[in-house]
Amino acid sequence: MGFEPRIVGFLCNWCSYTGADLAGTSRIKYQPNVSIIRVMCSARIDPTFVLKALSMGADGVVICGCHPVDCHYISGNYKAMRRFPLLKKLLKEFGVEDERVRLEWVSASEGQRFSEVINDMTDKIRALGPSKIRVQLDADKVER
Amino acid sequence: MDKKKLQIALYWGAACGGCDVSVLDTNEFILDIAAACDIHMWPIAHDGKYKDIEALEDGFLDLAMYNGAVRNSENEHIAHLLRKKSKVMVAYGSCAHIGGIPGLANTFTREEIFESAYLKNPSIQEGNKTVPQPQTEVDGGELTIPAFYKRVYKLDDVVDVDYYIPGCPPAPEQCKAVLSLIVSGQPLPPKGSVVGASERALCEDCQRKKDEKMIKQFFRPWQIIQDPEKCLLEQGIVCAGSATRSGCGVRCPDSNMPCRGCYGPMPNVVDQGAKIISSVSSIIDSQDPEEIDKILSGIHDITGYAYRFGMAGSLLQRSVR
Amino acid sequence: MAVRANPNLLKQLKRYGADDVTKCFHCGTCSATCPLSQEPFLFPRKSMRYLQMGLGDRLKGNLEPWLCYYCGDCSDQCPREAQPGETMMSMRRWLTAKYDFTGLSMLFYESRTAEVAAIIVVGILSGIGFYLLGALSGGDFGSYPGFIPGHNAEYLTELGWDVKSVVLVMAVFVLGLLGINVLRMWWFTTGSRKDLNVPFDIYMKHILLCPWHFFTQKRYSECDKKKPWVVHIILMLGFVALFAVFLAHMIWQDDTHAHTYLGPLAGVMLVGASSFALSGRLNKTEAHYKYSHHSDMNFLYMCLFVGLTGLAQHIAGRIGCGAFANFMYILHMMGAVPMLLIQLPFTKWAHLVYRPHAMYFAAIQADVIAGREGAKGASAVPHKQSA
Amino acid sequence: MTTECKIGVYVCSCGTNIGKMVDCDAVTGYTKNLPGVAVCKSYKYMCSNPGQEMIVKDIQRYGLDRVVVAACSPRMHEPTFRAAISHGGLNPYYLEMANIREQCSWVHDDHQQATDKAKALTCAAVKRVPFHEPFDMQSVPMNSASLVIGGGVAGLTAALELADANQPVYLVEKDGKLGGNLARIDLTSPYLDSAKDLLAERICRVTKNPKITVMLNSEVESISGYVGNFKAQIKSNGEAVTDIEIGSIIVCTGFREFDASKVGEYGYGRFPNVVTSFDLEKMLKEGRVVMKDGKTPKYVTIINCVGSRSGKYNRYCSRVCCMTALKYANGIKSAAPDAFITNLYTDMNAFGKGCEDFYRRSAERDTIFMMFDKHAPPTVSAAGKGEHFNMLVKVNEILSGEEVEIPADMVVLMVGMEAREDSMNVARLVNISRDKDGWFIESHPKLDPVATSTDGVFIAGACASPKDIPDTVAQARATTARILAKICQGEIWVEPVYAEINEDLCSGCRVCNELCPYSAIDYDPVKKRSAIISVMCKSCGGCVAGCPSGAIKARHFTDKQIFEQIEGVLEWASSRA
Repeated sequence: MGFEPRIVGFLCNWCSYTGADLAGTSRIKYQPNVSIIRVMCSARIDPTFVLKALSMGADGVVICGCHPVDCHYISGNYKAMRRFPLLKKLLKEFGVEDERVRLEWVSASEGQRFSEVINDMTDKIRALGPSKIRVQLDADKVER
Repeated sequence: MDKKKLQIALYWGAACGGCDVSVLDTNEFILDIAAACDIHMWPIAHDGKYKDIEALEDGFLDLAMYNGAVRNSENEHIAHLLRKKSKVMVAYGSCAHIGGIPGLANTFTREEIFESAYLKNPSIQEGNKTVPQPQTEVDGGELTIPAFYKRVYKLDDVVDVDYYIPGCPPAPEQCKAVLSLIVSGQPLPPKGSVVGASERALCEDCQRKKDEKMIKQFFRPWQIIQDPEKCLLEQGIVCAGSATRSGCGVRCPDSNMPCRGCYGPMPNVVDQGAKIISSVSSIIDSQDPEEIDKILSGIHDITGYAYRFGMAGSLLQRSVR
Repeated sequence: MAVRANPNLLKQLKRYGADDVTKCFHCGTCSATCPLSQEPFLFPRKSMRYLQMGLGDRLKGNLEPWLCYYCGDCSDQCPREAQPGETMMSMRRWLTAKYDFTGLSMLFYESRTAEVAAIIVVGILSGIGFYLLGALSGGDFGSYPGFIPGHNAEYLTELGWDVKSVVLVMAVFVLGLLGINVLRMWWFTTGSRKDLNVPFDIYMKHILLCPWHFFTQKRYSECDKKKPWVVHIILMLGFVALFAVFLAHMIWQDDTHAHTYLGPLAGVMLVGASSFALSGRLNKTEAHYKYSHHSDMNFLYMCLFVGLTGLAQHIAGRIGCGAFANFMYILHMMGAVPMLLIQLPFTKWAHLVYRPHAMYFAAIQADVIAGREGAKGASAVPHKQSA
Repeated sequence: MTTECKIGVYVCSCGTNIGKMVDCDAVTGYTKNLPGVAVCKSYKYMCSNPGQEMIVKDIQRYGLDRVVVAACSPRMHEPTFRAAISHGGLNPYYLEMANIREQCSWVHDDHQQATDKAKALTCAAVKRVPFHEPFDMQSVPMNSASLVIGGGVAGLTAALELADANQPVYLVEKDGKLGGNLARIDLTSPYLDSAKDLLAERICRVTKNPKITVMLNSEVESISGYVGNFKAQIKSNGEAVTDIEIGSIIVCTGFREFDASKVGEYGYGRFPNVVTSFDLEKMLKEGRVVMKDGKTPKYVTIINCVGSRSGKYNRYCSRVCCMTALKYANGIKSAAPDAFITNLYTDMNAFGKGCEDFYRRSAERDTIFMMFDKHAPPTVSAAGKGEHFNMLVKVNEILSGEEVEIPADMVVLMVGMEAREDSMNVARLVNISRDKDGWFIESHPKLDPVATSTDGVFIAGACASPKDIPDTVAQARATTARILAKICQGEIWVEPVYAEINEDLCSGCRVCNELCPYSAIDYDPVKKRSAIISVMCKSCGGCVAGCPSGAIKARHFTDKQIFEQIEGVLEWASSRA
């Protein structure tokens, strides 16, 4: 078997997690590489979570929230929207490829879109190859 | 040698030397130290040799204070040596604590650093481009210098550390307080504690007036005339104070410079830089992606803001390039 | 090309029986239910649409009403009770009126009085005519079949008349009318359509469909319900038998075989089928009997009348009641002639001409359309491969 | 928070829903050996009574203190299993679910990979659950007065319903009179009752009822507080400000009509006889349907879905226009019996009681219905010279496939409903969310259609989405039922899942203050600390992630719990690598 990416998905409870559930109830098939962690709102997603996942060996991280304006918490997704570009800027300086970390808006009715996001993400990361972060951190302990 | 006296050693690893100086900055308290302690090594003040330390029994030293990061094999060698010879090992200063300024080198590879320092540096004379090697054959034998590691480590990456005293450098009064405590023989805090710093953020001690924060534009300190009474972050100056332990005495904000985070992350925080990013971007006053990008373009060198001191101690620790 | 909606078409069609078409909301259940509805003629929905929107020109060129035999399944299934079957029926009436260039058809369809009056007038005239013909030729009203013109051919010849030529004139008149109307039908539905451009050989290829459908009503038998077809074919064969008796009488002067056996048989078939249909319509027993236009009722009454009088004439002749037989004969002709002169060219009975032609034209159109789509498919194949 | 946790793990095969794709025995076999797992079982239907009883019994038999259920989505059965473990004597928050159905077995088609993923998700739950903390519900007192914003049919109904139950109501109306949009309407569909009759009785009762304080020409200035304990400032006639205290708020601010002049091809504003439904409504109220020149129209074309169900304007259906169009067809038929009426529609929505029948009756009255594709709407142009009508409507009729020209003397545009221009302000005022079209969002579209994400704030009528009168009235009454139930209880129980600030770690930097969409964070200038008013907190966690000092904890979604989950999903993955 070739390289199978390990991706962590952080999904807001009201839109994206429900959208992912809808993909399930609609039996829309997508690739099994993303493991989903539920949070109440995309605003809860601390950049630390993304860094933590990458440092633990995730090949990619996808954050999904409600579409702008549609947030269950009125403006939570805007917080994600503001934090994300700064995090990406930082990751770029760390040499983390652009495709590895993504922010996507998926509503509760967009089961189809959710599956498309996951498939696209998985395909892109598969093409990109495994993340070196965890490998390097492990190697650093052995070889200075 | 009076065995009743405290046996101590200070070492200066990959660091600027400020930490070594900071102990001197305790002024006359240094005399109390001298009275209470036998100092076996202190590069800035006392001429201790490695072989003297090597000659000591294991665990002979009561206290070893290591400042500086671990950049090369010599740093690591001494770290191991001091660990072996001392009962209590303290990471002294930001570099030993979380990597410090040297840690910023982790955004570059060893090869890039060598190229910039030894090959592309304009001050290097043509035809004299030499990259240092750990071993060099010369007439009459082999010369060795410490091996330059591919990245910077914080102290506890290479040895077991008992306590951390943060700061770049630690404030003399904090240094004094910690040393007094040790000399007094009172019970020590649990292993792994950060000592000589507050459990709260710098804002606790910062006297500037704080209000609700909504930012439309970021500035570098020289770009605006500051309101000395008002929170720097509210004025658009990226200040790490709210994400950094207090204990320094609010020196930077009091001098109209934003906090850069040398006292390290708060007790519950795993990654100081991530918290700085998260909080600073959270308070941007816009809901439009383009405007947000525009506002964020006012932040130059995000790595420098987020990990000025904490790179080696962060989650990612180094660049993956 | 844009077509103009005619708000009055609906009102007009109401006079032809399309009362419920506005209820239709185009679910298509009718077209799905109908076993006869097949590409490229999917009906009745689309025809209903043309009618609702008042697209008279589209409707005039539409063959679909003729492809329906009105089994009534669509009306039974319709969730809105829009009576698609009856709507198709009324469109057939309307089309008959449109095909007819004289305008009489429209008059008879739109006015019950006009049709009834025309039938009565023609009936009385032909009664007088046949009485005079019998009397003038010296026929004895008490003896049968002596009063019947064919039996006194010599006398007529003396008068300079020829019964055959009288019949011929009438036949030419009726067939001429129908011929012109069929040509109009062809022009409206097929000839004027530039998009079809039917080659001559296709016309020839399907020409036998006309008599085939005329005699077998094969398509009717494809409806899910078989009974209406049986009734209809009995009625139709009754007329065919009657026509054979008539021909035998006129041409070969053969009155024994045809008259003795075929005639009564035809009479029984006519009376049986028409009385079944009539009682069905009066009692509204089945979907296709529920709604009756005056043209339907008049036609059936006439059929029954002609059948009954014919039978009575025959029986009376056989038992020797000559005067009664002759009286019945006059009555019989008073029914038959209006049927031939009014109902055959202008109203209900005209369908015997239009329907087989509609099958014929439909087959031609389907052939052309299939050929064109086949050609399209062929050109698409290499295109697909290159893509 | 111990490693000595005794975790019970229950893997559900959900009949074959999970079992067909995921090897549940393999998941059980793997999970059994994870640290802290005391018992691990697989069962056909965990949510069934025997399944739940198995958990309850195991809690006692094995002394479990944490439970993980790997089954369907927690959005489906979390309440079920929380109740079950609570029945077994555990705090309900000691439960964690792994979603191995909706997000695993149903969406993957490789047995091995699906099983692997189920293991990863279960592992994450097992790693997370030791860090769960127990919580109890919290209660606050309930003020029995209510504020109703908007004096349309919804507001009037809600006010009456509450006042009839002897509870005080403040009815605030922006306009100078009560009645709202309904007051602009002549007859109602499908029974053609007079709107005036419906309203007059209600307005009369509202103005006479001593329990109802009607405030006309008034707007809500500000609202503070939380469920059961709101404070509002009402500004009347632009100046006078009244302070009121209420326990609940009902928002029924209604809708505004779509601006028909946005649709150029219909010529609204260009042709004098192209009118909107509300223009026609005015004519019908005056009892005369006439053209601008005073003549009675002979050809009337009604165009539906103006601004609705369109990719260009609003995508949604405005729900009432179809039946209103039929009402007009009937009304015009009555006023001008010879008129030829065409109704151009995209899709006839006759969903309500009596509506289908109304559609049928209208069709029988010779209204011609033509269907058009929403991507190719009809166009209105001036009629050619010498025509006996003044406009020509062209439409691609899709049921016949014909391009049809329809003569028209008058064109009626059925303008859709839009969220009011001030809905953003209202949403901010009462702290509720709006969808992309500006409609207020309900707590649950099916099961909780009148509550909102802010406790104590309810929505009724067309401010939440286009609605007809019966639905609006039903919603208004539903809100009052919810409110009266809470008043009866006298106190309110609030979910214990919220964010809390650790005072020992807070430095009073105030970064979080502006982050709370519910203004639940209070800053104490004396103590120099921020604190969260727990009943107002909705636990979105925005402040938790934003707090630079790590001083805020999101109950049930702590950093530690999420870190464990991250490690869990990746730990299993790394062991594979």
